[in-house]
Amino acid sequence: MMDFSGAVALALPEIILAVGALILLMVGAFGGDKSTGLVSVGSGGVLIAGAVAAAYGPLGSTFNGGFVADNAAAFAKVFIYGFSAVGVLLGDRWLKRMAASKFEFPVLIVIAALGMGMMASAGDLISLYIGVELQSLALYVLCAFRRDDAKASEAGLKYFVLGALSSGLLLYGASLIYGFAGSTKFVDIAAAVQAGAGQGAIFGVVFLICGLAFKVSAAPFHMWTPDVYEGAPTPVVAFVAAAPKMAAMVLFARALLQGFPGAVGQWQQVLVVVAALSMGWGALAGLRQRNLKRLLAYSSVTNIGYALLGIAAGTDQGVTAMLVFMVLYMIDTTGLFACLLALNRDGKPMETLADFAGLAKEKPGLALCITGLSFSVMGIPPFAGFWAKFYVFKAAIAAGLWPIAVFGLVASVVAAFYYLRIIKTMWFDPSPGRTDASPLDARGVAVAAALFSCGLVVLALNPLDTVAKLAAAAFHLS
Amino acid sequence: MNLQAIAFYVLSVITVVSALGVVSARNPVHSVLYLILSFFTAAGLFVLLGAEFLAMLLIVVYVGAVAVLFLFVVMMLDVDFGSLREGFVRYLPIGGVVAAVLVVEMVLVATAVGEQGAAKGSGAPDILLDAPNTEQIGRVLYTDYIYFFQAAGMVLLVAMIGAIVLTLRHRPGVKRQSVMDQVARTPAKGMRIVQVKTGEGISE
Amino acid sequence: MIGLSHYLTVAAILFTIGVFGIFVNRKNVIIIMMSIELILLAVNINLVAFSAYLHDVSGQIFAMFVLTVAAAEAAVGLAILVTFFRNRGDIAVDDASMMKG
Amino acid sequence: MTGILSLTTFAPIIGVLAILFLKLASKPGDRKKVDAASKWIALVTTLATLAISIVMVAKFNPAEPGFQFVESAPWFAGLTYSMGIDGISVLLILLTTFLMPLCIVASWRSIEDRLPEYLIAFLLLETLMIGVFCAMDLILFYAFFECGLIPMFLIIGIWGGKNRVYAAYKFFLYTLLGSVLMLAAILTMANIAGTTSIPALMQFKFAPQLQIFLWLAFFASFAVKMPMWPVHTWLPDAHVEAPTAGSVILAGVLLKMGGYGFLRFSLPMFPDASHYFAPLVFAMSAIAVFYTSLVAFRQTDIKKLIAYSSVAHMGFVTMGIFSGNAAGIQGAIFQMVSHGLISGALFLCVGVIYDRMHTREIAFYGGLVNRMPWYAATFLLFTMGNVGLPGTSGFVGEILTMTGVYGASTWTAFVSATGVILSAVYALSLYRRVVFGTLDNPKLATIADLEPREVIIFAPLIVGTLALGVYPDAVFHYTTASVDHLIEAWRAASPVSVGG
Amino acid sequence: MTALLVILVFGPLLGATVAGLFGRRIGDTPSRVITTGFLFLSCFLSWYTFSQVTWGEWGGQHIVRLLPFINVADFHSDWSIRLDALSAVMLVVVTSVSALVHLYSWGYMADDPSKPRFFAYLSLFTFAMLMLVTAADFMQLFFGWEGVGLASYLLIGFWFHKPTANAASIKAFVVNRVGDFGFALGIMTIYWMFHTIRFAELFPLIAAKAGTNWTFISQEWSALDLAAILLFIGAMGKSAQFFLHTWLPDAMEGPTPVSALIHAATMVTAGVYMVCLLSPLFEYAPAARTLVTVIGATTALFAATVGLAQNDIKRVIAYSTCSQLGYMFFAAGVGAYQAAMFHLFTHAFFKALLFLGAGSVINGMHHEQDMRKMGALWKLMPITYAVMTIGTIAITGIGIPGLDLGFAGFYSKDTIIEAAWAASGSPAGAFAFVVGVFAAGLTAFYSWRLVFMTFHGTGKWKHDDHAHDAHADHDDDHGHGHGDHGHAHVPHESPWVMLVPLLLLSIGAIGAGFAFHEYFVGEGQVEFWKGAIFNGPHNEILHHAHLAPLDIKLAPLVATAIGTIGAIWVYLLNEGMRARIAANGGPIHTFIYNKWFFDELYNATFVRGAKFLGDLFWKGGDQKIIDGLGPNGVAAVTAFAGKGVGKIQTGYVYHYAFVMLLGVAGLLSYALWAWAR
Repeated sequence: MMDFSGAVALALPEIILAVGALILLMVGAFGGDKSTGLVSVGSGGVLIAGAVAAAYGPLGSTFNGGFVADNAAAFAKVFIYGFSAVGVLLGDRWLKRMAASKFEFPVLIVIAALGMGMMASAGDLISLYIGVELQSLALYVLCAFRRDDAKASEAGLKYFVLGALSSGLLLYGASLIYGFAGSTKFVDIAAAVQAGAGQGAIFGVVFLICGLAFKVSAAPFHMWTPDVYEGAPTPVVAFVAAAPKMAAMVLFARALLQGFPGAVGQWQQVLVVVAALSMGWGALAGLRQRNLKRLLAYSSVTNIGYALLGIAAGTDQGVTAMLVFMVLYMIDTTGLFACLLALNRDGKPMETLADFAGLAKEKPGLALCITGLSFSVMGIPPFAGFWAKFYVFKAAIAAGLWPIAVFGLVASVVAAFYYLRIIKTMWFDPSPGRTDASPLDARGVAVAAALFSCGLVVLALNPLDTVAKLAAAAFHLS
Repeated sequence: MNLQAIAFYVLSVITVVSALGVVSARNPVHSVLYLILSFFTAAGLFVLLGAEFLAMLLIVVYVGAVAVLFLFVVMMLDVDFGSLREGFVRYLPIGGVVAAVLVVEMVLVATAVGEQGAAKGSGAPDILLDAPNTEQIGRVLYTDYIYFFQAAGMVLLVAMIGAIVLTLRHRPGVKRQSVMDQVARTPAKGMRIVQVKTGEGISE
Repeated sequence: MIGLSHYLTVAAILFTIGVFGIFVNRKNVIIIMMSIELILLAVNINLVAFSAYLHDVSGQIFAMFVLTVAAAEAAVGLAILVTFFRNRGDIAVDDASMMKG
Repeated sequence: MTGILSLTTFAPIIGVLAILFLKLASKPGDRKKVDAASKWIALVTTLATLAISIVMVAKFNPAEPGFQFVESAPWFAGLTYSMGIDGISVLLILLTTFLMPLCIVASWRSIEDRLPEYLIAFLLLETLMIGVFCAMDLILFYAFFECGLIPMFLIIGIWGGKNRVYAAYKFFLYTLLGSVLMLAAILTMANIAGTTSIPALMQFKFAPQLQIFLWLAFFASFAVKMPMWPVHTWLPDAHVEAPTAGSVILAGVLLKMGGYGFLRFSLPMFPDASHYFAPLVFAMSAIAVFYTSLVAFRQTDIKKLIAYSSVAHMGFVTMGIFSGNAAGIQGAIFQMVSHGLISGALFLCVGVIYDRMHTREIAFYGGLVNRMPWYAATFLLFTMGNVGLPGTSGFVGEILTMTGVYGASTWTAFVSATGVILSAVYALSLYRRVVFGTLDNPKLATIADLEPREVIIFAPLIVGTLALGVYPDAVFHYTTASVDHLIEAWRAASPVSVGG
Repeated sequence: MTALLVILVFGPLLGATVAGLFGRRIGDTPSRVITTGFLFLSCFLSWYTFSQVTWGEWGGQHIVRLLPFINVADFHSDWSIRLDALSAVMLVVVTSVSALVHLYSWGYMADDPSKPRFFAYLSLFTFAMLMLVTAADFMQLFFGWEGVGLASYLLIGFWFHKPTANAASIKAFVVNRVGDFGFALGIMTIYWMFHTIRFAELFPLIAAKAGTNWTFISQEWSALDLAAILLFIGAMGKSAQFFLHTWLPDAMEGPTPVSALIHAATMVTAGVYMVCLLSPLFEYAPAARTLVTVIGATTALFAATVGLAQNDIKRVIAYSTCSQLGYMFFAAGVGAYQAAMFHLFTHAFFKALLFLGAGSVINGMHHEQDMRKMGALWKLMPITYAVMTIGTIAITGIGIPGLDLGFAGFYSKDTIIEAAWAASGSPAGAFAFVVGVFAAGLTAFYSWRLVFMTFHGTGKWKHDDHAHDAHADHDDDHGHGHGDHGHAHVPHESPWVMLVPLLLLSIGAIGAGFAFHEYFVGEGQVEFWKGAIFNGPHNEILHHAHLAPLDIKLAPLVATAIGTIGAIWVYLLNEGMRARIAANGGPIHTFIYNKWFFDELYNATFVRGAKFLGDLFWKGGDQKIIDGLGPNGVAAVTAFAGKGVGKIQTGYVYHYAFVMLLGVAGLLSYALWAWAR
């Protein structure tokens, strides 16, 4: 039997989140919506406590191998919880402004974060599945959270239906893997694959990749992304676009690299196709978008393609690259959504490109943030996005994937066009009317993200590199 | 062909046919009923495999809860079912082709896994290996799998919260009895004694 | 003799029917959800069959969790469907295309 | 003197911060005051940068072929923040810092909209341009190189002409496409050599087969930047739409980055491939000279004409570089510096009349000499420089690059020598149509000659053009050691067959 | 000596700078005084230098290095002053004519508002020419070469209001640039052949390369011939030789003093000078020399024929110049460089005289240049008439062969023709000899024709409203209206400031040949040239020329006499005949009147060709092909693809599911396929 206290120590972040969520739920249930503020603050606190616990917690594996607390998990969790806290902040303020405060919102984020933490720590197909589902269900609800909004409920419905389908694919793959390897634990699966009993289990991997590709919104499983990004409330999207992607990518890496380290050659081929499709599709489809949220959705598709290259490399360097990429990408995308959140005209959110015309004159600060973040996502040095790409493409090329790297770089040029169009609209076009005052929270997040992406990143890369390397080392790759 | 095989074929044919019924029935209520049938026969398959606890669970959870929930929603949402069936036939061919490709591949894969996987060579399911199925599950569920168990609890919690958040409505303007308030009411809160000066009245 | 492959084949067919049900169905979201349940059922058959042939109970445990989660999923899904219905007065899939492109 | 490179590079940032602070601290009503103060801040900053760079040049030891003033600090992921200059880069830095104050003064009146932002963009651009020439780490170089697109994109897009959006997009995406391929090559090199340090990579021998790919990838970037035929079409559009100072910087410095890249990377790092591809470069360069000169001849827009002539002149640079001999390479460097002065000055000349009349149509003008004799004289001088008249710096670069390429390919020299004729054709016909003749257009009746501010802009350029034309050794003094070093390495690599 | 030479060469530059930059501030007269003063100083120093080099202590060759110019690897050049007999002769020619032209311009340009500019240009030109003749290496030579081109461009286009002047100036520059195209390639060839471009280092190396081959534009060439031919193309451009001559007549759009200085006496002779300077090269380049001979002779003939039919007084002289330059070239071509230089020397005097005389006529005629509107001017402009006649006698080369007594042209031209006779062993030499004699007759004809039409016959200016159109042109330009003159329509003699230079030049035209022929081409030539001109070991052409029999020596004189008599017959005795010839035309007249249709030919081919190609490259190449297939095409394709991809995003959830499942099926199939491999 396992050592109970040891297990608790290892799973402390999850326990903090789970218990915290329950307590906050109670507070909310008894305090009603009036207590939303308190619940939000509590949620933030819980998340930050979870992040701290993850950062400083012991390393090991427990719950019969179902839970792995290694550096990669810790790395992922720190950022997942951190960005979830940002999500709580943005969402809470936003709901308050909408006069629709609901205490369930922060609680759902905490639970979603719990699911993501489970994903990051999954050492077993079952914990993988439950983690994914815990996260997904919370996100479905969050997307449809504004239940009076037709778009939001449509987004929630689409997200749900396709998400359920992807769960089905994932599960089917998991079942095949289980059937082949005779175990649901990654360690055992790896051993079975290492034993070299043919390629059968890897069919399951294809399904698994499909299922996970949905979660990270990689093409062609990204179809939900633009609609959900457009329909769901902006703060929710800000959250959905960042932390869950990180969790899913780490899970992706863990499932493939810990579960199938001996079959890199096989799944790499599939993953490369998915990555290429994502990069190309995201870049092309973004071209004609006029809605910024949709545009960012396609942008995320492209970027996930890049991140997948890091995993596809199948090397230590690749995982490091993927982790750094995801962190930097999360910052960029959160910043961009915070900018969107900060911008309203006549009480309506500014979402279409035309809304942004002449923004540089009216809100130079925010326009500057959007500009900087756009250039960052575009991958122009010295901004964060460039370093992100630098990492993944370097890793991909080192792994011999240079054709796909070149393809990705060319795709990034195509994608650059639509970011440029945002910038162009803001700076070159005349303004149609006055914008509303921008809320402090969103502006703060936007400015912070922009400052980081466009300046501080140069300093931050040093520690980030070190930490990401440590994290990647957890996968024990060459 | 032994009895087990007959049972298998009968059950699986019914499962598949009723599954087809689910997706092709004109009336969603029928679909739900087909679904229930499908679950029942699948439960039979579980029994054949010696997983009687799961078979029971399938019936209890799915038939008893999920399917009924579906039925409930189908009935609750006042949908014009007639129009909902349009277009089904139009998309049948292309859907059929893709489905055919998929099924061929999956069967191939499944067969391959069945023949090459970890289970290869092991005989028929050894029913009642050393303990009843239920007991086997019970032994590990709260020990080895406690983590998943708890996590599943969280999943259900999310479902609960989600359902409430999304569907529970406090209609404004509807007066509700608040027992707590009534009980908590005290004379001190209930009334106020004011000194009224003559000729001035109460102006509030 | 009924072997593992037989069960897997049934599961594969069920899975495909579920998949087929999703994209061939143009009108009704509920049917789509039911198709998903079919997919999960197929997975469960797979898991249980493997579990049985592997003489390993974890497959059944997995299936059990799948059942649990599927139930939760159904609850959430139907809740979303209800809000959707309230907003739109219909659940035809064709209507759910405010956002596209 | 360690640190002077970072100081030169980042000095303009101080100005950026000052203007930003000023803008943030000011009230909305103070726009005029802020604008005026910003201008002075920008001017002082650029002049200070110029002063620093002059100190740097003064301390530079021309006899030393390697990198000087080297700074190095470890960064992350094996990268270093590493700077250093040699004889090839030192003059380009000086050119940059020299042109920048002129650009600020040139924009003194012509820019009214969002002036502080404009100045910030220019100061940032200065930092990035200097950084490109200073960087001794491949990634650092790339960062500066690529980031330079941003301010230029904004300058063209915000303060540009009618069709500015198209031009800005074209400029940005075209150059970006070239650059990403270079990035792929850089990453490959980093992986194979295990370092991104430029001096280390110069010593590293890449396999010839690999060199081919790497060379092509770098070429994609630099050829677009130069720009070489047939990837030159972004340049006329960008020039036409950019504000005057933007054109000056674009022609004066940004185009030079391509040539600098060839000298810094293609030649020393991939000598075998450079040998292998030299005929390709020669062909493209020679076509550029002939083709774009003829195209320039037919232009109706002054700026477009000058832009096309820039392409032709850059053709001389590329052919000189790949000639692989001292005359060619020295000539190419000289041509870069000289073209920086002359084409910059020509764009300023266009700016003078554009500021007054707001059109660049050649047909609109005519007979300007009647009212603007000093302007006519100035314009004539730079036209002659553009034509490559001996005594102006334009001549030295042209004759040396042609001489150099003669040693490698007489055909190229032959075809490019037609540029001698054609440049006279288009430049003089432009000058004639704009300056000579009678002043027929009534709108021109009151056009004023150069004002003192404009004289201040042109004076240093005139002095520079003539001084370098008469005493070009001033440039060779700095470049010789480094170029000789480069040529040794080039000679060491024989034109091995890389096919098969 | 250094200081003296520096003042000599750079004095005019100083003058030009002062007049050019500060002319408006300091006023017209100071500008004129400064520039003219510097020129006379230079002139004085030149004669002094010449005397020192020829008879004095200096002797031999001096190279004064002033400043390094271009120094890259073994490509060395300096700013320097090379002084030898050749350059000393040129210094004298250039500064003398230039000084006189400066002085002359005081009068000729008296009414022009842009005097400082004019004088600045003139001095600038002189400076460039001096740089050219004192160059010690090809780079400085090229500097001077293009510098004079620039000055020529500026001066031809001096009256920038006139579209014709602007066109002519561009034409001059561009055609010269065509020559420079070859010249530059020639310099490069020299550099790569010998790894030096300094004359002093180059010349000793040449002999060793004789007979070797050189690959140029994928062809094998005789090395030295190739270099010489390329360099000669430059000379053709500068000296307006056949094929590249078209700019010279048009250059007459410039003020007449400019024509005298640049387009007669100095700049156009730079090509001849260059060939003579490079005699060490040409001596080893027989094919090149043949080309020089043929081109020279052809030009001599061609220009003379065209000169027969022109009516513009300056154009006649321009074609005459062209023709005389042809003489110089074929002289050089047959190896008589000394003769070429001698003719260059004498020609400078009498051609400048003719031009300035023509300028005087034009000035007197209120800027009328059409000879058909002149006539009978001899009485009104006696001094001009006298000097023009002297110039005409000089150019026609009248003299007494037996006594060796005659005007300047007699000595130089006859030497050339004799040299051609001496070389007539080769077809080119024979051709040159025949052309030389024949063209001498033509020269006499058109030269006298000019004098007769201008000064004799009836005065057409009396009756018609002469030159009104021309006046209308000029009035606004430089204020030289007839209103300024009291005697409105009556031609008048020019002021003394113009006549003095004419008289000085006529001294040269009369005596230069007599005084110097011994030194240039006679017995004293070896001592005189001091090796500045190289004659190959087998080149004894001058010696043979001196041995020419009397009938050969008489031949040009006879031709001249025939030409003269013809001119008298047509223009003095039968005045109406000219008009009849012109009216009846006939193909020959039309052909020569239209200058052999060269302008039309070039216009149709090169000018239109360039425009066509320019448009083709721009609109077809750049816009359609490069932009169309490149950025715009890619953008369109990308946008199209984006649209296509966007169409998949229908918004229908079953489509999304379908795509996902296609993805699954596709990936599965791909995986099966990929792994099966």
